Amino acid sequence: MSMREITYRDALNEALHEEMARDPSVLVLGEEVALYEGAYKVTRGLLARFGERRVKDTPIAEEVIAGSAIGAAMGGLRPVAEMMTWNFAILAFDQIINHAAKIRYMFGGRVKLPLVIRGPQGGGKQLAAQHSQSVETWLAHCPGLKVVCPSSPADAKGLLVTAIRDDDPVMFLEHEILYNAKGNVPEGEIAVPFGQAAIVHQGSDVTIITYSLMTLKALKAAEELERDGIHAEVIDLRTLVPLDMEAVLASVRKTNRALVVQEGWPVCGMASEIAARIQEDAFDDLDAPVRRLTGKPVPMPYNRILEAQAVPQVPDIVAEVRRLAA
Amino acid sequence: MSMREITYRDALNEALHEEMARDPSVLVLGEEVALYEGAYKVTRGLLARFGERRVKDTPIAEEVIAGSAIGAAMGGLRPVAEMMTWNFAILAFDQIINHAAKIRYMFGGRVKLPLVIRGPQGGGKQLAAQHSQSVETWLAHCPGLKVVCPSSPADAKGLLVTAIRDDDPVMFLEHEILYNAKGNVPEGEIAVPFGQAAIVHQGSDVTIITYSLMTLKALKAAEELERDGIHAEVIDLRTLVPLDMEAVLASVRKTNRALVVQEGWPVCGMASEIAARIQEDAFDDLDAPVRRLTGKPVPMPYNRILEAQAVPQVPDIVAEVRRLAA
Amino acid sequence: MTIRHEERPVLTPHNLDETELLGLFRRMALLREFEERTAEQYARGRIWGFCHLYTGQEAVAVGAVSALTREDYVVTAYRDHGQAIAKGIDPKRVMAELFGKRTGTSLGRGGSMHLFDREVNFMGGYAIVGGHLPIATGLALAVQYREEDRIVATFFGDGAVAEGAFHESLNLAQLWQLPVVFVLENNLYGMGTAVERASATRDFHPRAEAYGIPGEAVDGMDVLAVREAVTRARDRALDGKGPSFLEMKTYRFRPHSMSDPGRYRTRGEVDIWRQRDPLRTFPERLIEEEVATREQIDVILGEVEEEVRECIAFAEESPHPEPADLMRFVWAADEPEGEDGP
Amino acid sequence: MTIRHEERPVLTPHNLDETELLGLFRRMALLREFEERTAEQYARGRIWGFCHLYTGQEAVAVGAVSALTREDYVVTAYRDHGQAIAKGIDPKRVMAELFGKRTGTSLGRGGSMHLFDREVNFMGGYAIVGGHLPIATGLALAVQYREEDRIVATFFGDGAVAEGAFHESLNLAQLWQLPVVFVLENNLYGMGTAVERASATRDFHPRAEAYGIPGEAVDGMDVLAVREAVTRARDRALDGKGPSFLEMKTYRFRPHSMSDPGRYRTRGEVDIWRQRDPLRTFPERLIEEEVATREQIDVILGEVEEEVRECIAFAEESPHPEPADLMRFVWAADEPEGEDGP
Ligand SMILES: Cc1ncc(C[n+]2csc(CCOP(=O)(O)OP(=O)(O)O)c2C)c(N)n1
Ligand SMILES: Cc1ncc(C[n+]2csc(CCOP(=O)(O)OP(=O)(O)O)c2C)c(N)n1
Ligand SMILES: [Mg+2]
Ligand SMILES: [Mg+2]
Repeated sequence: MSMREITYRDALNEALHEEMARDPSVLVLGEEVALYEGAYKVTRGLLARFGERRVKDTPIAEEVIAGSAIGAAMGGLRPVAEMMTWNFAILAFDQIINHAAKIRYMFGGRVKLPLVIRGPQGGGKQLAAQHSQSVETWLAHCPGLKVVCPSSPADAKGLLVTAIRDDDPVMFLEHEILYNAKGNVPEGEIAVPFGQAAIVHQGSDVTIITYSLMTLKALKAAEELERDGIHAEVIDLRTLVPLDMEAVLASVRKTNRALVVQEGWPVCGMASEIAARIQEDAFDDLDAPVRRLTGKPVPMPYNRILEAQAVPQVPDIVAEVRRLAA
Repeated sequence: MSMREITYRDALNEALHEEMARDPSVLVLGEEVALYEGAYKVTRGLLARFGERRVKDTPIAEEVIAGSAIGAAMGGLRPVAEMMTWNFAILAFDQIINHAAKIRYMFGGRVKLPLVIRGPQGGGKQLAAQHSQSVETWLAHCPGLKVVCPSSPADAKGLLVTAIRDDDPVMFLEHEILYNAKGNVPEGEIAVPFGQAAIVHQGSDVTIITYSLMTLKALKAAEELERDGIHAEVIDLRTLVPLDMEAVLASVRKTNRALVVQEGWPVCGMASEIAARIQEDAFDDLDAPVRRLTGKPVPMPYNRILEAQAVPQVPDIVAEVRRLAA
Repeated sequence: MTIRHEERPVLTPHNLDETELLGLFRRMALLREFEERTAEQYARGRIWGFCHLYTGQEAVAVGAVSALTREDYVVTAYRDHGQAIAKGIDPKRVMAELFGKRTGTSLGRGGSMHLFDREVNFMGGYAIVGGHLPIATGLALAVQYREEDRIVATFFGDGAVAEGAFHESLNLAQLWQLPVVFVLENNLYGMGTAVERASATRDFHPRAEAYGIPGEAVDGMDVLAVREAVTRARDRALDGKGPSFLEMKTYRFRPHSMSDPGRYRTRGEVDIWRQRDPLRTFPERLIEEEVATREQIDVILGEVEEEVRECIAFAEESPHPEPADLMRFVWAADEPEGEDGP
Repeated sequence: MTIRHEERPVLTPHNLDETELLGLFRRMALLREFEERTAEQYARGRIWGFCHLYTGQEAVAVGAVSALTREDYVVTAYRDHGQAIAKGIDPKRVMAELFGKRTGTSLGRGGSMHLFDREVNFMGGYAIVGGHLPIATGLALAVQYREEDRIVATFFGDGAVAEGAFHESLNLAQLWQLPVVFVLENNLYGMGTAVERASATRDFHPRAEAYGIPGEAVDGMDVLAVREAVTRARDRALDGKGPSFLEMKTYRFRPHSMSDPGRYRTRGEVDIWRQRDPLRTFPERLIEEEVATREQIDVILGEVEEEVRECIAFAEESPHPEPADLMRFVWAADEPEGEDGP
């Protein structure tokens, strides 16, 4: 397949266009997704192409946005609901956690919920405490939800295609800072499978396990470390549920040292989960404890100096790896 | 102080009575807390003693129950809001996570939020998927919330007293199964400090770290293990935020083996957090990987056989410890 | 009491023949008998968890569902035995679900609060107050989108009206003109709390009108009045005129759930409502208007007793789910198969 | 357009003297100037994040707050510069907050959307649409409980009315008869979505009436009409008669936020509303009715320009928060002290 360089935003947009064209049961709903084409323009061109029936602006009412996606999925559609940002999805947690995640199980497997809830999360734009959270812990904790965190345009497209075709509720977490990031994306149909991590940088000294925006930071760190002769392997998890622990363990068995990097808060974060699992399953392969580098346990401050300090930066990753490799 | 044996429920009830009598700014609100005296009778006698002004029945509207507790706290009161069960608090997560946890920080420390949200959680009564969850991961993940999980009547009382006097939002997680559990509680005023774990069973072979209902199960397991000559130390964390890692690490440095037991789901659970931290801070003291024994990643089934299987039972703990000590 | 004992319309204008009228009675009698026996089984420890009986409200479920087709969707709360059986789920499978058995509607995973049957378009009982209303709205969106010839009827209590989800749902349903009928079962209590202690106003249909949705109060103890109102609302929805809101004034004779001692209301209040018990008033009318004889009524009562006995036997004899199947159905990849298959 | 250009009442019946009337104008002019300069500073990269300007809606904040005392609480959304300054926060500290500085109202932690000042009982700007309404309700509960002689006024947009939290708050406020005035700023858009595309009905005050709360539409471009309506509602609340709901018909002249290109409405629509710009109509009236001269007006305009220049200078010169203080204020144990002290 031939490649082009496009943005993460456009890659997502392509996935929506192609899946809507392919499958008439796919519809898009959310705040500002139609006329405004999305607060972050991820739904550009959809209204013009598919009309009001399939591209629906909603009131500012997250519970009924998520809930109506659940109902629509039970009624035979494949809704893709946009949350303007995942911070607002917290208003819909009853629908997501108490309903989407449980309906199939509590009804004895008699119904499927093929729905996607997608939108941006994360910090870095000085949006302060109520607009800068990372929600993956809350979602990954709850069985019944798949959780996807693409870091590149190609994955953004390929994972969104897979998400739309998946028969389970998929929570699709984009990163606000990544929308303008460019990368090679194959022309035409691509579907990236869930549960397969990507080794985005090969190395033999330390394994850095991460996802979403932090993958880019880890890559920069790995390049910097190469110059010092430290070879870090960088693993982009891509999906958190299902989680590709095999890839993680295989790498750690090779490098014997692991660092997990995550933007969100530390307590009960994915970094803790992965650290716990690595030490459980590869204890004898470890030359040092698994280290976690995470956001600080603080509501996101507005001020840019404080904000930058609140989440892991490239030099922090470099420093952690140096300490670990020492 | 003299002791009496009372139930966990009555211990909580005493704390409410005493604190309301002591401090006129304490009020209680929630569904069925007044006339009905609480769905689980924790608020018994409050309406009769303190009247409608201080003991308030609310509509079934969790967002405004939590939100009005926040506002009341900002306005100078010390509200204690009851969630009939923590499952329903998920409807109020916007108020709890986006507001209660962040308001002080985002307003530069200019306001305090002395409020308590309390209620039961957990499984074991065949209440099925939407009524059996453990919510501590979601709360502990979010900085700005204190998280308390008493396992005994004495702690239920002493920690609730501390919670009501605390100036931060305290999430107070009782366990439905424990309400009828009896234990010795000192007469009169007791306040159990936050952030101090209790060693509830001494041992030298393995450390079992746990909290809430699982403490009782771990104790039973420890007794059974004693008969085999395996001496397990059982640590009841009591509060998850703040977390007493010192007590945990001191014990693990002695026993060199650790098992974390938790009722809730595994991914990003407290067990993962504690395992990650133990291996980080006591790696060289560990003779084996830290093990986690948690609820299964499944929405809670109604059927009693399945339900019993879904959460850790005494024999599971015994078996894990045996494996770990071997 | 906000409800007057209304003038009874004669039976004939309802265009129902004798068989149909007796059918309505039979279904109400079945629900009543089912719940009475369920209470016994609960007391015997065969049923666990929260269990909310429908006793007293039979005219609502039976009247409403009699106005629907099999294709129409029903979505309801945890007090769901009534709507589930009225909608046509085999009561054996309902009882088996209460027993937590593998032959239950939800293969024993759901219990009393989570009945489900795709075959008859009973799309579930839900245990989060108000939580199913956004889902019902979404089902109606699917119906509209797919241009299907059916509607959604969703049932909920007076307590649920206080939840934000109720309002978000009403606004969206009206904005998008979705084919959904909101059936409020105002039984005057949400658990132990009387309507006037939980709600700023005692009548709820004006809430719907504030969204431009036609709202109406209906005598929920009169199965024919319920049937008529739902028929009208359904026609509206099928005509593309959007949602309707029906406030059924009704009453539950039993406490909130099997774990509620029910001390918050007086014996006198219950007695007054007992006068209007549809299981008493409806057969009286049938006899009075010579649609049926006392003997026919008694035969039906005997039949439903036998039917419920069979339900219990079936539930008792059914196997528990396989312990090895604990994790099955979390994901779509796990299909119910073989014995469990739909 | 749902609003007719109403007959103007003459100024005198408002019992305001010349100084007071000019004071109202001065405050509106200050808000206008503040926002214009804020837009410039944003464009220069001195202000970041989401920044929602109040331009066009000045009559609401100024009129409403002029009816309140310093003791009365104000709680509002993210479009909060207007109410914050009207309530009496030093505009210097507001600008410093927008710059993220240590001298800001929230010590640089909050930014544009999270202004706060306990001293003047401005209890915060909140960025979750509708999320502050339960909190305002709780503040009113505290006022009632402590028998304080004040009320809560809470501001929110037409978009917020769709959120469940709005309804839960109205119901509780009326049920408990809390001293709170709900001030809806209906500026016809929630972000890019016109009211009629997000709401089943175009007027919102009937929603309040469905709860038994008196609801009223008010010309939100007329500072005196706003002041009067809020005065009445405040008196009601102080009399123990519970909440009121005021729907201010208003308009924002600028896009939703600094990051919105604002393509969803026509130039023509904006122009029509510009005719009713309070910064134009109110001074015209003052001059017409000989309360003030053109010169007096111009002097005021010059003064506020100078005042805002000083705000910017103050914000620029102020220090950033100490990096070492990142974690401060998460917990109550961390008090703001010294330079940061309130
Ligand atoms: C969100 C939520 N809050 C509280 C509860 C606990 N609860 C279960 S039923 C009930 C009363 C509901 O009353 P109503 O809606 O009138 O229905 P009814 O029981 O009368 O049929 C309550 C408070 C719940 N299940 N979900
Ligand atoms: C819960 C939530 N959903 C969505 C948003 C994104 N958002 C911010 S402002 C806004 C529009 C709100 O409109 P309105 O209430 O009319 O207030 P206005 O901006 O017109 O003052 C939206 C959708 C948010 N901040 N919070
Ligand atoms: Mg009820
Ligand atoms: Mg608006």
